[in-house]
Amino acid sequence: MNTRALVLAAVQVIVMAVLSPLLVGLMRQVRARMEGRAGAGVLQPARDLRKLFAKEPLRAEGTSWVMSVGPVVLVASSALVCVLVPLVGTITFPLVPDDLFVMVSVLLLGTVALALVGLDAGSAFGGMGSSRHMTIAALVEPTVLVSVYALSIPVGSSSLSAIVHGRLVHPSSVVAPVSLLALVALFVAVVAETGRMPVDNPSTHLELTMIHEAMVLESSGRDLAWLELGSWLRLGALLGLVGSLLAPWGIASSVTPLSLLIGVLALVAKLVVLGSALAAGEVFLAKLRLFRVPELLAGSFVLAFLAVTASYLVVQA
Amino acid sequence: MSANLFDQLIGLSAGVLLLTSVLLVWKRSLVAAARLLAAQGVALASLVAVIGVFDHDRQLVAVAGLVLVLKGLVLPWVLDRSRIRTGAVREETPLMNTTAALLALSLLTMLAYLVSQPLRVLAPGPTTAAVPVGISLVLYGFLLLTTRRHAISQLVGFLLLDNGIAAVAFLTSGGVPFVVELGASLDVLLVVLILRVLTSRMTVKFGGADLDDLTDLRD
Amino acid sequence: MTLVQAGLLAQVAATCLALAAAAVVGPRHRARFAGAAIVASGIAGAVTGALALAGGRGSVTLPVSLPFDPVVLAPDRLGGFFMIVAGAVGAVAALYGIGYVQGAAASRTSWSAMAIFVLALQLVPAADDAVSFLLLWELMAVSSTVLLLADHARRAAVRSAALWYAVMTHLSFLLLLLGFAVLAAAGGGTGFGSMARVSSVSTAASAAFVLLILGFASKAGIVPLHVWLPRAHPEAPSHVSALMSAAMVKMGVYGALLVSVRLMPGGPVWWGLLLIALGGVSAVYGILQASVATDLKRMLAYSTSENVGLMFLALGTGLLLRSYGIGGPADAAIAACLLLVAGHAAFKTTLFLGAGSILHATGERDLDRLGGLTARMPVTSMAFGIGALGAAALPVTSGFVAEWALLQSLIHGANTQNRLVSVVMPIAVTVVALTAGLALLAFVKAYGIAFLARPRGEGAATAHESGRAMRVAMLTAAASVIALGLAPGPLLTAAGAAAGLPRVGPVGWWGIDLSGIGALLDPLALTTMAAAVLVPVLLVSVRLARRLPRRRVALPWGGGGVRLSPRMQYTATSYAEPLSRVFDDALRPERDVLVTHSAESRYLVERVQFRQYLDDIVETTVYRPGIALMDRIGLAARRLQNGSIHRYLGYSFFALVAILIVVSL
Amino acid sequence: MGVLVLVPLTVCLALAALTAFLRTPALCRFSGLVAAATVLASGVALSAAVLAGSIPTAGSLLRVDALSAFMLGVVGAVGLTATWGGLPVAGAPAHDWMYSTLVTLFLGAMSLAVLADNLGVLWIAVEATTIATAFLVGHNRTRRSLEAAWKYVVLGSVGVAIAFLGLVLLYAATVAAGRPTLSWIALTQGHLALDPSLLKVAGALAVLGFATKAGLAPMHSWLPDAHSQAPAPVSGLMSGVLLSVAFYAILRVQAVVDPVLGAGLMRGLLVAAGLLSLTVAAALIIRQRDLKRMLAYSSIEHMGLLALAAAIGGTLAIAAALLHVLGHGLAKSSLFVVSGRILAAEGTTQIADLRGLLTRRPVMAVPYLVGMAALLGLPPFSLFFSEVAIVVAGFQRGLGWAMAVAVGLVLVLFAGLARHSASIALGPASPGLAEPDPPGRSAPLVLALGSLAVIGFTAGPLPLLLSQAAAVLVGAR
Repeated sequence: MNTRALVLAAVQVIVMAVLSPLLVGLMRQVRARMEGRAGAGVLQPARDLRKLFAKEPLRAEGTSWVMSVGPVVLVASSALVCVLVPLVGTITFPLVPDDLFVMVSVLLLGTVALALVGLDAGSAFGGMGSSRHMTIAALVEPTVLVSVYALSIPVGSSSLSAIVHGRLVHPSSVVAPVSLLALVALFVAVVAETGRMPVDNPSTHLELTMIHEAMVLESSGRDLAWLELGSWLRLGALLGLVGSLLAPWGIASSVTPLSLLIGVLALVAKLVVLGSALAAGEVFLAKLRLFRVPELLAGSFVLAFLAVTASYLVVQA
Repeated sequence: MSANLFDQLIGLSAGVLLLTSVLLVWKRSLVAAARLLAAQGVALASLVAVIGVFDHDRQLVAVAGLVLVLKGLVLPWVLDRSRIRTGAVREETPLMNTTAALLALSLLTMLAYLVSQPLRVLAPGPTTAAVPVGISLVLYGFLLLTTRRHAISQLVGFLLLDNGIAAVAFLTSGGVPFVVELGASLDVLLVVLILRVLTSRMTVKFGGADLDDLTDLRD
Repeated sequence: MTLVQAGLLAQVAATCLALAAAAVVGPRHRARFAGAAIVASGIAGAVTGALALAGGRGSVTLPVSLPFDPVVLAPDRLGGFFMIVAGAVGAVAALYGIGYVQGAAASRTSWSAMAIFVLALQLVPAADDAVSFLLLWELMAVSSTVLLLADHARRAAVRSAALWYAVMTHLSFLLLLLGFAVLAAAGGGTGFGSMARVSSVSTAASAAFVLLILGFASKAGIVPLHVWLPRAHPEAPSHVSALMSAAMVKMGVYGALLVSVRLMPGGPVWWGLLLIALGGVSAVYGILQASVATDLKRMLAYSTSENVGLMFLALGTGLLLRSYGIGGPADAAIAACLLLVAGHAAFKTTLFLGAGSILHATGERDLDRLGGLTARMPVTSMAFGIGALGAAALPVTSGFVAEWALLQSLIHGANTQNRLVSVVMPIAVTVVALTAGLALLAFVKAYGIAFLARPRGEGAATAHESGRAMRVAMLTAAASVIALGLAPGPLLTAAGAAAGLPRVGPVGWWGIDLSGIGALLDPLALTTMAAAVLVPVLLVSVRLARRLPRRRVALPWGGGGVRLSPRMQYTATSYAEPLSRVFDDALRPERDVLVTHSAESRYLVERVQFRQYLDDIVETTVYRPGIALMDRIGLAARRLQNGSIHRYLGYSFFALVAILIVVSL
Repeated sequence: MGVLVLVPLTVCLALAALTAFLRTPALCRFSGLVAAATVLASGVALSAAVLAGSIPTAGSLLRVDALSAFMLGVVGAVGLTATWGGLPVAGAPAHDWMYSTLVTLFLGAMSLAVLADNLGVLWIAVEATTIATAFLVGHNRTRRSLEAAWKYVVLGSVGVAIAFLGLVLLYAATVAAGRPTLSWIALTQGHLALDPSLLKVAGALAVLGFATKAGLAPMHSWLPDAHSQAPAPVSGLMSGVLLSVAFYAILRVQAVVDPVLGAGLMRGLLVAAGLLSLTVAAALIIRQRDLKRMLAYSSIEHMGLLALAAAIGGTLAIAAALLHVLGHGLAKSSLFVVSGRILAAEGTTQIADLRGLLTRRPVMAVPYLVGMAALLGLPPFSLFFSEVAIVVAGFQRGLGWAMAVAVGLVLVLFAGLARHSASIALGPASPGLAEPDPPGRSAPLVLALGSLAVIGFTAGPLPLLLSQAAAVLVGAR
């Protein structure tokens, strides 16, 4: 366990903990403005969090420990993802590869926790949300794995930081058709995984269309706060990952205050750009029927798979 | 006895054997069947006797006597008794009509000649030349067994088949060892007696000896 | 007498003890004595396996009355590995059985069969020649059939399951018999030693390979030979299901390894492809069926066929890569196969034992009638939860480590100039990924529906925690799941020794290092890291909790505070409904919706009834027609024996004439 | 030594005569049992003698080599199982004198068949079994049993007559070779210059004839009827040993023919017969409705396997065949005894009418299931080993394709038998309580099935006897 990695990890977690509420706030704000509303301001999510932490959590009848443990697991897993993914820098722990598969399965741990929370109260909506959530997660996983796999081929390693570093060294590979295909696929996957339009409408209040919201219906107080924070962290981390893959520049490959600062600023920039882009996109999209979502995912999967095969042809050519 | 005469006698009795058996297939009367079998038995006995005399083989002559008694008298008599018990007079409707049966005979005879070819090349001579007759008797007997509906005609078929085997035995090698010959004939006798008992039981139980009634046991 | 010999004999002795106990001891204490003896034999088996794995040698020769080549038991390293698995599972299952069995399953017969079953499981990997292998293989099959039949008098399902099982397992035996016979003919002996001399590229070798692999596949529950599995596992007593699924099915995998690694290494390329195809298909098919199944044990059975599929896929990958001389990834793949074996043994035992406790406590197997068991059965709930984590391959469990290794080997194996490999590997990755995703859904469903929310039936409402023996057994199994997940290093070392893989080994704190492909993982480190990020979260929670110590219980907010009746909850069926829609073509479920309109107006609906039947399409499209055909043949054949003596004489006459013609030509 | 050879024959004859004339209940009850015991004892004694290296003979007609000794032991063992298991319940009326006489004669005839050195005598003995069993098959005097008896006698004796024709031609061949004889030892060891083309016809006919008695398709037709109608012990005897004795005759003939003609002819005949038998058995067991007929068809199956083993040849296959004969004899006779008890208790052997025996009548169902397991070739029973050995040897000696076909058919048979047995034994206990079974009745079954379970493993003299018996034939090749 070298200290540089530790420092970097700490920085990433803290930065993301701070940034992710702001990121969500930003996205909501952008949406509001584009829809002609005033919006609640970028800080609103942070305020919500504070409020929720202060509130008393209620426990629905017949719920179990899952109700209170699940949220913690979710937020912890998201935080762990923030550690593993190269956001600010690309220094890794020797024994724990910031491995694509490790990252994904840690992510899924959170997913599962969320799904169980949804089921625990035994309300119809919770079950519905949980079922849909898991279905999508199950269908997304191949896309995620295969697309990052495609990106991993040029560097010959499934370590994310290795991939990012490799792209930093060979900028040409960023705009290579292969990597573009893979990135598009990955982006769709991220959208689905984090429950954004067109897969899920984060700001809906019609239960029947909910996925994420339906699962957290029964939570309140700090439980809800953890759930929200956890899912925001995921969003941030995944967007950040896309960002570092799409534009690896500025990411720190050594731990000096300066490089870290640059890394953080670069990260902020990427998140701002990607976040507003995503929000802007959502304005123009309508939510898909749940049973059309698989088509979308299948499409993205095909892209990823093409990316893989293509990259072999490229390698061999 | 001169070889010439021997040839003729052998040929004669073999001819009688063949003729009687063809008649057995031809005629459907069960009354006649018994007589024909008796005649065939006599012919067989004479065949054995001739061979015995020619070879100066006393034992064989004795066997000839045995054959005469058994196949010429006892078995036909048993057959007739049981026929009377069943009260049948003729095979009503064989599965294979007479014409077809006779045609089949010719084919079977050819087969018999084909089969006994090796014997005839092995030890050329009047007796081996007559072996095909014996084999055709066997085949005729089998044909009767397969195509006749009445219990008695199956008995006839069995006896015919048995005569055939005996004929082959004597023609090829002057008969199998005496013990075997004795045992074999005893077995045949017993089988025939058993069949007779069964026939009579059948007539009691089924009121007839038509084998088409025997189809309870099936899958 | 070497230690291994002593171990082999010890197992036999313990089994005899168990048989004696089963026969002599009265019903009140039978379970305790017989069970204890079986536990002993299981432990003996595991120890013997460990000795053999460590390189210990020793053999026992069976006296047989036919002039075969010597019939010998002599475990090698690979066999030792599987002996450990079988012995451990056997011990745990027997321990569980002490508390579990009741009624017919507690009879003399069942306990004796159990003893023999466990013994056979432990000795199959010890066989050193075809005859003893087949002998033990059949003993295994027979005893398990007897166990499966325990409840035949009460449930017709048991009878049909046993019949399916018996026939399929005999099919597997006959295929093995043919395969080994081919090898014995080619190698000039039934000893594995002489079989190993057969050149792997000969036609005989390929024929034997196909026969043997099919035989082992049908034991391992590989699609399309899996049909017995979803019938037998649910109907057997649960500790037997655990044995079957965690140990017996593995013997199929052992066989595959035996054939492709020990007897005929370096076969042609298509051997690997065959294994990959078989494995991939049954992985996806199995997990699909599992994720839509509503019978808990049936779902576990299908997930078994998924996991075995992954094992075959891993092995196939190893063979494929080896045949192209891609050594490092090949080693990783085969190591992954063995990791999967051990990992699956651990968590599937846990799951089946947990399912058994549920059945024991509620009399229910149907998820749609379960629910809310966490409160009533905390221990079971914990154990099952851990098992489910393992089955979903989530960190840090045995399942996670194994699948990580598999994916690593796949990805690194693909880094080659070989077109075939670089086409196959991505497909394999996809298969594994899809499988993992669906497994996640399946087990969230299983755990969430069975243990969370409200009881959906009386059985679940009146459930109770199970007895001590059962709890201990379950916790042991669950602990092994975590242990293998946290410290897989030793296991990997064992796997490397078993299959002779130089390029794998431990690293860090019992972490695993696939040095052939430069990938390493230390779950303990990962866990500590998780703990580190967990600390602040917990601190915050605790501080807040101190301010508001106890949570107020309130009505659930089902979109407006309502008193939910259990019937308003999602059931297993509805949970999997979106998925079964997505894979409609693959699963072909039968749905019927009954709408009863009210008497006044057909625009008012009294009630709507939704039913969904899910048959195994392989069974309905392949096996049932086959059986029907055989039946028709059977009916037609009756005409052969229509009772007419003339026809019978005709047969003989025909034969006579035919033969005369033949000989005289 | 020679005396020992005569013991079984004389004892059987004497007992038969006594029973026939005195007709005391004790004789009627036990004569068969005593005869069987004697045969078994002398079989064991002769085996010991043979293993000690001596070749007991009596006159020029009887000669005991390892094969004969083994077969005599089989006759005795199976006979003991059948007669002992077939003893009427204590108190029930004993068998009538005729039954006992015929059973005793039957045993005597089979002993003669295996002890004979002269093929003619062998033939006479085989034919004598037909005569002895004819009335046993028809013993129940019902319409059906009468029908069965008729078919049995006609088909059986016609077939055996064909065999006699074959022997006659064989004798003719020896005559032509200048040393007229039917003595097996002379035929195999005497270096006679037999004419191949004639021997071909002779051997084919002899095998065809004995195959009728051995129940090999297509000459098997009498078998299901006779087995289903005969009293259970008799069915056990017929299916357990009579078939095997006829098969033994085939083995002897084969040993005469093969050295002259090479293995080709016999191999062709036996493979064809074996596969055909398996096919017929499989096809007719699938939808079988009667328990005893089902057992009969399974006998045809096992005879088919034996035929294949004979076709394969070689020490392993022949030893396996002999072990298979013993195993099948014990299992099948036990099963027929059980079926007889089931018939007595349930009043039917229709598979559809028998349900849930395991819960209702365990004393019958358990031995039934065990015997069936043995018959299906499951370990630890010896048939497992013999079947494995046959398949392995088949591949080693170039009959792999036949083995593959056979194994496929065996699977079908397994499915059919398992299905029927499950429907008979398993399931809930319908009302209709079992009356307690008198103690001791299961002793013979326990004995038979128990020994069946161990003989596969014995390291004792059995392996030696088997290999020597095989050597008798293989050496003759």
